[in-house]
Order: sequence, then C-alpha cells, then structure tokens
Amino acid sequence: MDFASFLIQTLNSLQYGLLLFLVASGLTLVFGIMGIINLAHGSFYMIGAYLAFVLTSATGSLVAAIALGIPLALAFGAFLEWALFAHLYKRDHLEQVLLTYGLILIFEQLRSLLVGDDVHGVAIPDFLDASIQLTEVMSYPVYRLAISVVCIVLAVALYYVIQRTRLGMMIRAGNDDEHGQPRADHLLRDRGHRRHRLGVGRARRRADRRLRRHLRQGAHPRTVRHRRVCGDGGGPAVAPRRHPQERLRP
Amino acid sequence: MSATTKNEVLLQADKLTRRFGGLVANQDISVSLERQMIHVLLGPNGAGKSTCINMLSGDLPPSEGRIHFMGKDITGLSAAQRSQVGIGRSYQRTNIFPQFTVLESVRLAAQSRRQQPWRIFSKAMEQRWALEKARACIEEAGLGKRVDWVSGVLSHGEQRQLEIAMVLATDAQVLLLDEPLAGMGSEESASMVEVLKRLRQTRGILLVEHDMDAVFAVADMITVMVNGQLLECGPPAQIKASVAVQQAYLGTEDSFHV
Amino acid sequence: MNAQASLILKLVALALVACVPLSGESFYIEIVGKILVMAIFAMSLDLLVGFTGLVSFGHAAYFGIAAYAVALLSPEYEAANLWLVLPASVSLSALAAFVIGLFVLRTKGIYFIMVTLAFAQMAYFIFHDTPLGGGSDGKYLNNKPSASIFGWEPFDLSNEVHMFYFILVMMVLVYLFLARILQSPFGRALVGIKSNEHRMQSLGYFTFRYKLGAFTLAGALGGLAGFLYAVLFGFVTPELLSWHESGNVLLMVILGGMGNLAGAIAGAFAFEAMREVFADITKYWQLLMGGVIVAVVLFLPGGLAGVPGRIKRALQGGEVK
Amino acid sequence: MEKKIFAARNFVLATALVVAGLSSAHAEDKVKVGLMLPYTGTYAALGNAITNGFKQFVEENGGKLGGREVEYAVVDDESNPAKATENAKKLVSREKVDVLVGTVHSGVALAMAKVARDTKTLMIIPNAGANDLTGPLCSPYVFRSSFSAWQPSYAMGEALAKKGVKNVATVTWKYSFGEESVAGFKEAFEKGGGKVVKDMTLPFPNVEFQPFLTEIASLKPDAVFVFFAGAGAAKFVSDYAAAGLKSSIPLYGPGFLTDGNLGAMGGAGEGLMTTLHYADGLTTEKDKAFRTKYAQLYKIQPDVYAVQGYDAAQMYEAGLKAAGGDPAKQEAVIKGMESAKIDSPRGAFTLSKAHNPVQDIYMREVKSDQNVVIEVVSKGLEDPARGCKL
Repeated sequence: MDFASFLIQTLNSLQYGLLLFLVASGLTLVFGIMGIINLAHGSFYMIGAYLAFVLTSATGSLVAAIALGIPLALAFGAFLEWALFAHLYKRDHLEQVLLTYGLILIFEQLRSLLVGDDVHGVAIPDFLDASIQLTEVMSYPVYRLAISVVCIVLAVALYYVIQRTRLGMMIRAGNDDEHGQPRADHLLRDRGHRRHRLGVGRARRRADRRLRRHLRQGAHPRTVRHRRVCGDGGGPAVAPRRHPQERLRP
Repeated sequence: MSATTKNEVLLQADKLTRRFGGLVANQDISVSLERQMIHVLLGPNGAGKSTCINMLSGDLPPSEGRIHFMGKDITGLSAAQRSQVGIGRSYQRTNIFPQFTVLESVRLAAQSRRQQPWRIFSKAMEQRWALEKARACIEEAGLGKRVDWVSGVLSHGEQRQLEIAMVLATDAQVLLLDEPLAGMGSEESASMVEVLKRLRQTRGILLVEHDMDAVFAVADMITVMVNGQLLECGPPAQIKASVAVQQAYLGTEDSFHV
Repeated sequence: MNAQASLILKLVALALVACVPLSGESFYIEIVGKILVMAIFAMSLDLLVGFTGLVSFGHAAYFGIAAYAVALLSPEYEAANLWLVLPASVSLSALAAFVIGLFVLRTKGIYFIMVTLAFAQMAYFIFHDTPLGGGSDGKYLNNKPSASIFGWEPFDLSNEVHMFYFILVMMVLVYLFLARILQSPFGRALVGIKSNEHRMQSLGYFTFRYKLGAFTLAGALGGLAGFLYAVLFGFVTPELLSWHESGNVLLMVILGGMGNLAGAIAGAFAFEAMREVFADITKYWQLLMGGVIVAVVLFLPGGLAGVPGRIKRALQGGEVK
Repeated sequence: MEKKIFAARNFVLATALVVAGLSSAHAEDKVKVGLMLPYTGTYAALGNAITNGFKQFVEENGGKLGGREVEYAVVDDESNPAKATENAKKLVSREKVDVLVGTVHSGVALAMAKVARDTKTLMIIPNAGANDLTGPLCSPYVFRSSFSAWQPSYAMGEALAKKGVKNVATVTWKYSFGEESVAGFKEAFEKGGGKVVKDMTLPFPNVEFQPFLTEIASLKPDAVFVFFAGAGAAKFVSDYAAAGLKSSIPLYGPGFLTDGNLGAMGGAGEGLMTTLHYADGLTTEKDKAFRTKYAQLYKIQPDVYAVQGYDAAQMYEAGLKAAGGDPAKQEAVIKGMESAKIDSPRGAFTLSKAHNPVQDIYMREVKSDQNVVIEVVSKGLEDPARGCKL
C-alpha cells in the first residue's frame, strides 16, 4: 500500500464521510429540533434519488432537476409534517418510532407502485463528467469532489443559519420551549410549529440527495440503512446542549 | 450554634457546594438537623434551596462538602441508598403514582423496607405487615377518607398529604420536604402544620417553604439562604429580628408583624 | 361480574384454539401454532413495554439466539433431548439478555430504544456474516428434539398435533406465570417503575436491579418463543433477529394494548391474521400493513384492548370522563 | 377491568378471522402451479421476468400443461428466508399445488427445498444458483432450470486461463452465491495455470466500492473478476469506469454483472466480456421466436431470468407428457423430466443426474445495450454436484 494509495483511500473515506454527515444532519434537525425520532429518514434519501431520476429524465438536465426538486421537497416535507408529524409532538417516542416504521413500508410500496422495481441510472452533467489522473492507473471522478464541496458548503451554511440568523434562533427557541420551562411561551411555540411546517429540515436534505444521486448511479430501492448512522452518533450533533438543570426534572 | 443539643443530631451537612459550569448554585452551606426539630430553609426564588435539599436527598451529587447521617458519611450514597438508611423525600412538583390508588401507593412505599424480589410467587396483596403499615401512615397523614381513591384524581393538597404518607411508610427518620404547603388552602395548610407538629415528636424535619406565617408558627430553627449562600441561621426570634435578613429577603417592607 | 366474564371469554377462546388440530388441515395447525409462538413472544415483550415501561426495539435478538441455540446444540443427524436443549437454549438467551441489559439499562427514553436496536443488529450480523450457524443462508434442524425421559416417550414433537398442543400448553403456562409474577412484590415494583421511576428510587428501590431482572426474564421468555419457532419450522435464519421482527412484535403489543397480557395474545392473532389476509389480497400488501400501523398509532393509542373502553365511554355520552 | 373482557373477545374474533380467511377451493381436473417468487424488494424485477417467461410458454402451449388447464397460486416471498418455510407450506398444504416454482434468493430457495423434500412435492428452481440445491441437498423432487453458481464462473476461469492471463484479483459480496461464484472461477483459473492474487469481499448489499477500486489500482493485476447483480452491478461497473481502471485493467465476471442493468450503467459497460448460459444475438430459431413473442406480450426485451422461467414451464410440460398429463403420477413425471431434452432459447440442454442443466456457456461482449454472443467457451458444462447421493 504505497503512500499515493493511502492518500486516495483517505480522500475516499473523507468523501463518503461527508456524504453520511449530510444525511445525519437532516435527521439531527428533525430529531434534535423537532424532538421526533424518524425511522423513515432513509426513505427520504430514496425519495430524493428517485425524484432526481424522474426529473432528470423529464427535464433532461440534472441542474434543472435540482432546481425543480427543492420546492417539491419543501412541499413534501411540509405536507408530511402537517398530516402526520403535527400529531406526534405530544406523543411519546414509542409511538413516533412505530408510526415512522409504518411509513417505511408505505414509502417502499408507493415507490414500487409509482416507479416500478427496475434499476435506473442518471447521467452526470457534462461539466462534471471528467476524471483527474492521480496515479498512472487510477483517476478520481470530478463528480465525487464536487459532491464533497457541496457537502462542506451545506455544512457551513447549516451552522451559520442555526447559530447566527434570526431564523436559526427561532428554530432553537422552538426547541428549548418544547423541552424547556413547563410554562412555554405559547406564541413562540406556535411560531415554532409554523417553522417546522416549512419542513426546513426535509427540504435542505432533499436538495443534497439529488446531488448525491449520481454518485450512486443506480437508485437502490432499499436505502434505509443510513438512519442508524445518526443513531450511532448519540445525541443531536448540531442542536444546542441542554442545560444540566434539565436532567433534574422528574 | 443552637439551643442546648438535648436531641441526637440526625443530619449534618458541612460546606456543601454545587457548581453548574460557571454558575455556583450553593456555596459552603452547612446545615444540621436534630430529632424532634423542624428546620426551615428560607429564601427568595433561586436562592438555591431546592439544590441544597437535592444534595441532601442524593438526587444531586455535591461538587464539594460532606454529609453525615447519624454519624455515618453518606455523601457518596445514591437517593435509593439514602432512603434505605432513613432519609425520606417529598418533591416541589408532586411526584406520585397517578394510576395507583392511595392504598397501593403507600403499600408500595411500605414494601420498600422488605422488598424480597425473589419471592415471585407470593401475592403482594397478602403481605399483612405492608398493608397495615400503609393504612396507619395514611391515617397519620390525614388521608383516611381517600384510601381507595386513584391518586391522580386527588386534590392538590391531598396529593401533598399522599407524598407525606408515602415518606412515612418508609420509616424515614429524617423528612426532607420541598414546599409541603405550596398551593394549599388556609385550612388545608393548617391541618398539614398539625401533621408536621405530630411528626416532630419522633422525627427530624427539614423543609423548604415560602409561607411566612406557617414557617414562624412551626419552625424550631431557620436558615436563610440568598444567592446560594448562607445568610443567617438561628431560632425564629433571631431571624425575625435580624436586619440583614430583612434587607436581603423581605425587601423594604416597613412593618413585620408576626 | 367483570372479572368472571373475562375469565369465561378467555376459556372459550382457549377452547376454540384448542380445537384447531381437529380440523386436520396441516396448514392451519402450523399457522395457528406459529401465532401461538408469536403470542408468547408478544407477552414476553409486554412484560417490558407494558408493565415496566422499557421499550425494547431489539427483542428479536433473544428470540433468534435461542432459535440458533437449538439448531447448533442439536447433533447433525439425531434428535437432541428436549428436556436438555430447551433449558439450555432459554438460559442462553437469558444470559444474553442479562449481559446486554447491563449496558442498555443505563440509558433512558429514545436512547434506550436506539441502543437496544443497535445490540440486536450486532447479534443479527454475528449470525449473518460469520460461518457460525450457516451464515446468511441459515441452518436446518433436521430432526425435532425427542421428549423421552429415560426411555419413556410422553409425546412426539415430529407429530404436528403433539407439537401444536405442546406450544399451546407452553403459552398457557407463560400466561399464568406472568399473571402471577405481576401480582408479586417484584411485579408491583415493576409497575411502579413504569409509573414513576424517580419516585421509586427516592422510596428506596434499586430500580436498575429490578429493570435488569425484568429484562433478563423477558429475554428468557422471548428465547422460549424462539426455541419453539425453530422446532416448529426446523429452519433458522439470521432474519429471525432482523429489526423487522423486533418492530412486528412491538406492534403486536401495541395493537393488543400495552400492559394487558390477554391483549398481547389478541395483538399477535390480529397482526398475523392481517398479514395473511393482506398478502392474499394484493401484491402491495405492505402498503396496507403500513397504513394499518399508522392508523393504530394515530387513532388507537390504547390498542385493541382500549377499543371497548372507548366505545363504552362514547355510548355513555362521555359523562363518565 | 372491562379492558380484559374485550381483549379476550378480540382474541376470539381474530382466531375466527384466521381460520375463515384462508381456506380456498381446489379444483380436481386442473394442474395447479404454485409460483413463489419475489414480487417486492430488491429482486422484484427478476420475479416478474420469471413469471412472464413461465406464462408465455403456457400460452404458447394453448393455455395448458400436459393437456390440462393451468391454475396458478401466487405467493410473494419478499426474498425473506425467515418466512420462506411458512410461505412454501401455504402453497403445499393449503393450496395443494402439484408443482412448486421458485425462487430467486438462495436463502429462500434452500428453505423451500426442505419443505419440498419433507412433503414430497415436485419443485423447479427458476433461478437460485446455490450449489447445495443440486449438491448435498439434492433430491428426486427438486429440479433446476437455471444454473449453479459454479457453472458460469468456472467457464470464465477456463477462458481466462486459455487467454494466458496470469494474475487476477476478485471482488464480490460476502454471501453464499458470491463466494461460490469466486470459488468456481478460482478452481478453473488455477487449474489452467493462473493465480488469484487477492480475494476481496464486502457485506451484501453494500455498494461503497471506492476503497476496493483504489486497492485494485495499487495491486495492478492483469485482470479483475467480480460477481455483482442488479443495482450493485450497475454501480460497480460505472465506478470502475469513473476510476479510469476500465482502460488499464480489463474487468470480467458472470453475466449477472451486465444482464438487465446495461441501461442503468450508461456507457460504462461498453466492451465488457462476461460468461453466461444465455446471450443476445443467438442465431437459433427458437430464440428469435421467443424474443419476438416476449416483446409482443410484455413490451420489453427478455433477459436470462425470463428464459429460465420459460424453461421451467417446458421442463414440467415434458414431465407431464411422460405421465400422460396426470400430475399425481409423480414417479412418471420425474422420470420424464430427468430424460427430457429441453429445446430452450439459450440452446438445447439436458439435465444432469442431480437435476441441474447441462448447458453451453457463452462468452459475450457488451455492444451498446446488448450482451452479444462471441463464442461458446464451454460446451455442455455439467455441475459436479459434489455431495449429492442421487
């Protein structure tokens, strides 16, 4: 294993790690901020992939697919939040786990109904379809590097939005109130609901899915494996650390 | 430090300190409790009273300082272990078994003294000693008329009485009561004060309270805490007269009548 | 009257199930036998979820460990002795539950759900990715354990009717055993922990030990179900430990109504019946199954056992509330 | 307390539902075919193709098998081994089928074979390639119309050794079918003087191939042999090309690498050589007729799985004819199938004594969206059926 291969392997792991971070960050928003554990998170990954396939074959270009896909994702996130998750805020985690477990089965079959079970591919846009020659035998696809850059940009953007902007403050406040003082300020709580209804978490995640879609070439129908990545990561990665007094409440 | 120590010192806390990151909730708090004494922790909101009682009951490990119970150092013991040695605890926000009846709640508290979990084929309801203990404690706490009621539907005051009954059922020598009179009507708190006086004959009671009249009517010893620090400790007369207490705690109230 | 009526109903139900083998249809005998095994599995989980408030999302691990134990302990070409291999398999899964319990019981709430899932996935991959137990293809149990005690053969498990009644007797025993335990001081303490664990601690209960006891007992009973499954079908595969099985048994408990042993049995029957009927109706039966799960969680929090209570309250115009 | 009463009542209700909901009539004069295939999950597309192939033959045969109307009983096995025994028993003891046809996933097929042996029901495997099915677990009742994992890979090993390729690296999913394929390849390749430098595996169905591509680049073998199928195969081939390895290190594998997923991998598959018992561009009359009829019936091009479904029906037809059309005479049906010469679109083949097809293996090359046949690399290759006592 010469040094060049070692460097390439590190690049591989970094790139795949960033990809997993993107998936996990979506779940952190849903779980950390909204306090809902969503086992069906992997299904959004699948929906994003199939959305990319359908839109690219419809519009002919990936960039158009992404432009069209993000509003669709926002709408889907908002709809799901209104239809199902709004009822879940008050329920305990067991019921959230079971409801989202049912969702996995539903998304799986809807995909099979709407798009069928065959294997599909989506073409990489031309300006990204090159490879850089690393060693005399091995070259590295530019598309994977593009994805890593997108992941880093989104990570920074996410951090900035959550920590620095008013919207971020609202989201964080929405979070503290639901778990914070029993006498939650009702007004802020309502605005908190509306913020979630915008499905901020889901929309941002859906956009990233479409980019990653080509990295995967084939839209694999069963991609629920990723939810455990965030689960293994323990508590919410981005959401603010809870005040220790919190622990005392019976 | 206090009147002639005729009674046995049950609970002795020395220089208890608790820090949450930068915030110092309690700084060098020393409190002692004797049998047949009602010792009241007085202080404005956020003075660190609850933190102190939590440290004494084992719900919260202290950052520094030692706690002794009947001479033994119990600083390292958990809440459950402290209950086993004889420290009972009631909570500021009612902390009971809403689905259980009053009898079952207090029976479960009584059962904690002889748990015998390995006797999985014996029927809990046939444990004579636990049922008798439970009924006695329910009477003692003044809940005689509510024995078969479901705890969740009791009035706020009655639920506070249920907490007292449960603590009694654990044969606790020391009762740590967090605002037992909070949210009670006048005659309910009057009857609770009577209960506390009755309990004082055989036990030591340390309670956190706001209700001025009740406090001065029943306390043998008062400790005033402000901003996590011990301002003054002494009998009610000394505290009433103390200028420091009036400024720090009672604000600029002109007259202070008993 | 209420207690008596419910007892009569249960006996009627038991009698109805007991007549299934008389139908002579070997398919129904086996399918109802499997549902009885799932009922034991659901009851063992209800001890945790319904009575102690511990939501384990990895209960299939103990089901699978005992199933594999009987497949691995039985010699290749002749029958193992039932009275040796049954206790061995059940104690293996109890041991696994004890060891895993030492770790998972240090967490609470959603982290407990996730960490039990993680441990079950570890067990799943031990059997899926290693040659132990035939890897992902699974392993055969060529002959069913023999019930002979010093030569005397009380019954023969390879005869499907004997097997059916053996499972039925096991289910009744587990039901009575759990009903009895929940009346004992140990059982009352568990119910107290579900209602308010913090209060139990301040009353002097070492709740960790109680939870560990319940977790190990549930693991053992879950293992018993796994053992019976392996003997009934004669084939074990890593999928028995998959998180889908853990999810399904959790649903049976919820469907039946948590904290109600007869509810857990009813949940097992209802769930398996739904799965059979849906699978016959359409290729997209998982869509119906997912829909039912979402509906039960949203509109039926009390489960099937809760339904009559809700109907009664509705009929009485709700003034009881 | 009332909670308990009604929980018990639901218990009764649910049992009745189970008993009532499941019974179904069984007609006497029809031949009953049990189709147990994956209609959901990763292999759903393969399940559909096999069903189409089987039904196409029955239709060409006048809607009859052995002169009798055909009644189907269909079960979705979801490629889930945990439910395989139960699903198989549903077809055998409830529906009382005369023949059990299935399945794709080897784990499920192994459990089905056990049920078929225990209940002495005739079973035809239209795909699952696990060697054990016609090896140690072979049985007079179990037939296979597809292949053993050993066959296509063994042929590729022979071909590469003949071409003088010296050292090869292998990559596959770590489950029985993948390992058996690599073992078959290794046996032939090393017998022919070649050397396998490294065997790499990853858990099924993981598709993160980058680390393995980097290792191949550093090993610099003469060629690479892999087994992947479905979405995994499409991704591997496109990653392999994107990593620039395609031009420097040739890639080989059994036909599953390219069959049915050329579209998904875009141009990356161009020029890939694979071995399989079926190919596009075969010149036989039977294949042309089969393909036009299939495209006409189902509007898509047939693949190897459709052929295997079609041949499963042919085999059963041959068996029934020998038994005068009566499915109950199992000995006669079995004798008929064992001695039959199947005129398959892939080319005529007979069955080995372990009931596995003895068939030609073609070398094929990807040209645009087809695996065009180049030559027959192995004539009449018979699976060694090690451990079968038939």
